[in-house]
Amino acid sequence: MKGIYLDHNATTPVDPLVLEAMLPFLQESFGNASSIHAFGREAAKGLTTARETVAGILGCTAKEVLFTSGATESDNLALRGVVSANRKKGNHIVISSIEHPAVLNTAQALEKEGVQVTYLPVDSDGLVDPAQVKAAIRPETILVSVMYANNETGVIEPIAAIGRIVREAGVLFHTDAVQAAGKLPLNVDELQCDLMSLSGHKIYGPKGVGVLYVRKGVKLAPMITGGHHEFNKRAGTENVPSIAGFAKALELAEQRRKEDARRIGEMRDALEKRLLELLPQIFITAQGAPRLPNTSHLLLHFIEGEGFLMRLALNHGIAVSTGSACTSGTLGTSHVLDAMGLPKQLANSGVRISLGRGNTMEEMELAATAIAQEARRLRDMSPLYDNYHNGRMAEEDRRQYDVWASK
Amino acid sequence: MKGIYLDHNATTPVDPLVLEAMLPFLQESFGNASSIHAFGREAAKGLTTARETVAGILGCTAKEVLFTSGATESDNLALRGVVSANRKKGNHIVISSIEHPAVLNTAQALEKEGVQVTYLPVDSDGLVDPAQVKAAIRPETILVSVMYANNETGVIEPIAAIGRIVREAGVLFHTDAVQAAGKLPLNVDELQCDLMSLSGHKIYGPKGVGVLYVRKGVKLAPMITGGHHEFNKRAGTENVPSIAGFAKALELAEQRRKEDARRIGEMRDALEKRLLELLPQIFITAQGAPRLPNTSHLLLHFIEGEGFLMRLALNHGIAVSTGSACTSGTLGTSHVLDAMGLPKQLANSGVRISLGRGNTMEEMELAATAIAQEARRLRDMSPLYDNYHNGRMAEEDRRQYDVWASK
Amino acid sequence: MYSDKVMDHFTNPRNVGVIENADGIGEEGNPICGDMMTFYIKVEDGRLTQVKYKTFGCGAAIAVSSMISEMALGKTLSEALAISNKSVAEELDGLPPRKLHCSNLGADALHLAIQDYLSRHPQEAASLKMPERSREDVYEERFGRFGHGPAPTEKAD
Amino acid sequence: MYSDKVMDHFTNPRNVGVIENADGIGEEGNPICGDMMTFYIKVEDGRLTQVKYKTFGCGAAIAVSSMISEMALGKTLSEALAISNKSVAEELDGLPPRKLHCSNLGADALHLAIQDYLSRHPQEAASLKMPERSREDVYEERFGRFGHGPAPTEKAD
Ligand SMILES: Cc1ncc(COP(=O)(O)O)c(C=O)c1O
Ligand SMILES: Cc1ncc(COP(=O)(O)O)c(C=O)c1O
Ligand code: FES
Ligand code: FES
Repeated sequence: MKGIYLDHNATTPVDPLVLEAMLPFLQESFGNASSIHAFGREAAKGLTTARETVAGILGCTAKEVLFTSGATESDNLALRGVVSANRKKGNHIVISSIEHPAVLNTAQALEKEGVQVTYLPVDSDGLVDPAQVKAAIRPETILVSVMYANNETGVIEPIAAIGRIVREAGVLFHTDAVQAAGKLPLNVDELQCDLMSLSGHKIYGPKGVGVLYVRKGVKLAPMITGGHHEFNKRAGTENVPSIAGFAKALELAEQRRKEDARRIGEMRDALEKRLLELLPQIFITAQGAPRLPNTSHLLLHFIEGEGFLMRLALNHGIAVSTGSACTSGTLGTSHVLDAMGLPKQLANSGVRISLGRGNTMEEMELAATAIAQEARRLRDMSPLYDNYHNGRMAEEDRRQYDVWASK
Repeated sequence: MKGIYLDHNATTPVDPLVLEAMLPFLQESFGNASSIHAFGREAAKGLTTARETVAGILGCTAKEVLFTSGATESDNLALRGVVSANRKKGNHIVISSIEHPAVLNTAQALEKEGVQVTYLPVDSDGLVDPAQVKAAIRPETILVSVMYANNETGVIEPIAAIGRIVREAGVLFHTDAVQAAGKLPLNVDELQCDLMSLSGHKIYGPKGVGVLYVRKGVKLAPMITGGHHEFNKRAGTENVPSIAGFAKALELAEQRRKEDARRIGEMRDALEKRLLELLPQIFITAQGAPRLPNTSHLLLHFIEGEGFLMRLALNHGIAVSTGSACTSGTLGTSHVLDAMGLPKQLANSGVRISLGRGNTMEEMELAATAIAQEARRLRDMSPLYDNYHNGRMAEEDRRQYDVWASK
Repeated sequence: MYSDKVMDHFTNPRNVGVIENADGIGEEGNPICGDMMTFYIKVEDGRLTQVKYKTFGCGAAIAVSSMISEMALGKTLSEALAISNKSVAEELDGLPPRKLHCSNLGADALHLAIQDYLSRHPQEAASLKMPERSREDVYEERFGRFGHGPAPTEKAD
Repeated sequence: MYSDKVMDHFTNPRNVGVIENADGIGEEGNPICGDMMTFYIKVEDGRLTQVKYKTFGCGAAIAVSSMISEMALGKTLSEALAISNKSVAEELDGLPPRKLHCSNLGADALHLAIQDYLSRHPQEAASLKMPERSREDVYEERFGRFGHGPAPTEKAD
């Protein structure tokens, strides 16, 4: 694919070194890791090595690393597995209201089955307040789940602080670290978490593979039963090629983390600066909070996100994404922006730009120019833009545009 | 890996054409199939094409094909998904007693949650009797699950006959067709099944990808929730490279099915014939039933399976497998051989030889000689062999060896 | 996912703009997706001699408003009122199921503009033959409004 | 999964065989895994001058019987009775958790062979100093019998 790819929070290309780590297990060393013979032993060795690599990076033991089919499964297993194994202890879980659908929709499904769920609010930057976590915990609470970094806005939650509080309360703590991996430290002791989800395809690894870290002693019921794989917590023939690829990707992510963060952060900042110069009446979301260095979430006032990103893709070959109504199956505005208190029409103007290793400073200038150009064209045809300027917009709506505007 | 690989029912090497079909999606076309931009569209196209290919082979529509992380998940989703979506209709399921652990252990887990399960017996060849299926169905039965072909013995169940009965009773019918794929026809209408599980890595495709066919109208609750993937029945970013690989593998499997069956069946028959010449007192399991052309399950009397297969691997580089006590986590004998009525010590002598596309007739001769040689050595050190011949064995035990002996 | 015709109207929307002294203005917003359209019309001798619009909405919404402006231009009021979401979608060679509501938005905004005109021209309104609508059309406009069936696209992470 | 020493004894088991006029024979089977061992001994002056065996069992079982035959040879009866599953496993540089019961099988079969001998030599039996066993040994022999912990291998499909 030609073009400028600025959608790394959706997925990343596979690093050639990762592919190289996978190929042996897709070719000669194809055995089933459970087989006793040499073909199996060789695959098992790959599996063990991968598990140890991941454990080394998370600062845990190999037995605490479960491989899954991706972070959606990891998130499901964390919630469903803990809930079903700890029914005796209680029936209440706490999640933030900006979790990924893999956590949010799972919590809602559990709610239908009778589990009580508290949805923690966030402030206008999208931050969870540790004090509110504390207040939400009850005697029957068995799990708190707050994501490390949000996929839409890039906002970084105070996980270690939340972890401390949750642990003091004797409750299990899960964090979805999918977007944090490769950008933030992942040591599970420092983060004070008991469970952590990771995904391969967000860190230049393969799709269809993830990890659930499960601290020793945590009671977790399997969701997928069958053979005795993954310490009896996740049945299914081990996907050794992808697991080896995952481990390599995480290893590279960790090695390059600081340098990547610096370089990519510079590009992101340059892009934002340029956009603020080129376009009046835009807003950089969550700018008051710590953010992932690669993510820029913007409100392009008066412009609807889907139409914008389609034009950007068609006319400029630039790939960005939106949390707007029209790209989701539900048509509702992004639950993340909703939770931050954004009015619907502003939320509809959300555009997410997420950078990655392959981007260059030149691409930032090209992207900024293209974004400004398409934004101007769409404003030209926007009734909201007209109404804002000709006074036909309700005062309250008008005021919202001024409140949510970068200075 | 050098050596002779005769363990294709455990896993198969990835066909180079399959890898070739995967690589574009691991390289340039890495996008997220849910993304609107061109990177996403390209991945989505790969996904759609793969789904249509699979649908074409199963004789169903694309919307009836769900991609999963493997057949273990497919089997779990079939059982758990149908049970949880049809609680109003009933609470009883019927499975055969020779199902793969992915079905068997899942049924047992459901039993603990209050679901009623009937385990159908099999005859001494491992066959399920359709009349017994009929007898097992009650008004509150919601699902019958019988595998198409058994992974240990290769025995082929009368799926179409069972399907007809189950359908007449207005009950859903699931079949685990993992071992049948590439060896037997998979048309879901001819098989009269409502759900069918398939796995990539048994048909020269990648590990970590499978299919669950779900007939239109079947109520199925998702097991993994999150985004709106796979028609809202299986959340998680689509593993497009592996899905493309799966489709290619199934396509090749179907194209080569008849020729493979003929060629591999000839090798299998030659191997069995040679073994019967070389070794007295062995038994070919399920010889009275239709069997997969690639599978030979033998009882090597007086010899314990694990020790045997380790010696075969170490001394001859030949990979086979065993359903014996010592290779499973539970130490019990194979539930499949148990169900066929095999006495424990005979079941402990079970060895499975499963051939594949890459094998040659020369390898059969080498394998037969090696098997006979190691079998003789182990009989020389077997107390059972001594006891059988010196009269120290109980009459009843002795008689069993004579009953289960190929003529 | 979109037809070539949708893509064409989306990338090159016709008749975008505002009519300064419009004879009728119709504005419609979708309460669920938050999208919005404003149609402006000029009427002469019972015919639409000018149709312009502004759209805040997805790709489909933009294509729909452009398509409608072409379909309505030169039509009698009665003919223009007969333009339904279904006929727009058909003219665009189809829309994905979950995007059908976008065509509603357009048809509704156009109809509102005509009604705005008629409200200030009661005589014309009285003599106007309202178009007959099939049950199917009405059903679709009411119940197909927000689309249905599985969504072909989704937030990609 | 197996140590080099296990693999060595497994591939080249020492002292396999039967003693025709054995002074003691001990046969032990594992009711769960169905495996079986028979030990044959010759005793002279209270010492084991010959130790042979036959084994129907897994790789570990074969290695264990071979190891035990080496350990027992030349030992006094009392010393041989002190050979525990634990000492065999240690001598083999460890066994996987779920294979610990295989060492039991071997130690038990050897002890049964000695007891067989003693049952026909009551005087010797009376004067024999039975080895003291640590609580740990006894516990392991009883409760660790069938192994525990997650299984490192599994049927591979
Ligand atoms: C924060 C977050 N959690 C979970 C997931 C789901 O991971 P996967 O795509 O591996 O199922 C994603 C991305 O899709 C994500 O961004
Ligand atoms: C009959 C049968 N069903 C299910 C499975 C499980 O499939 P997977 O390895 O894809 O989880 C296997 C093999 O492992 C099998 O042989
Ligand atoms: S107008 Fe709302 S999604 Fe198209
Ligand atoms: S002796 Fe039974 S498993 Fe080893």
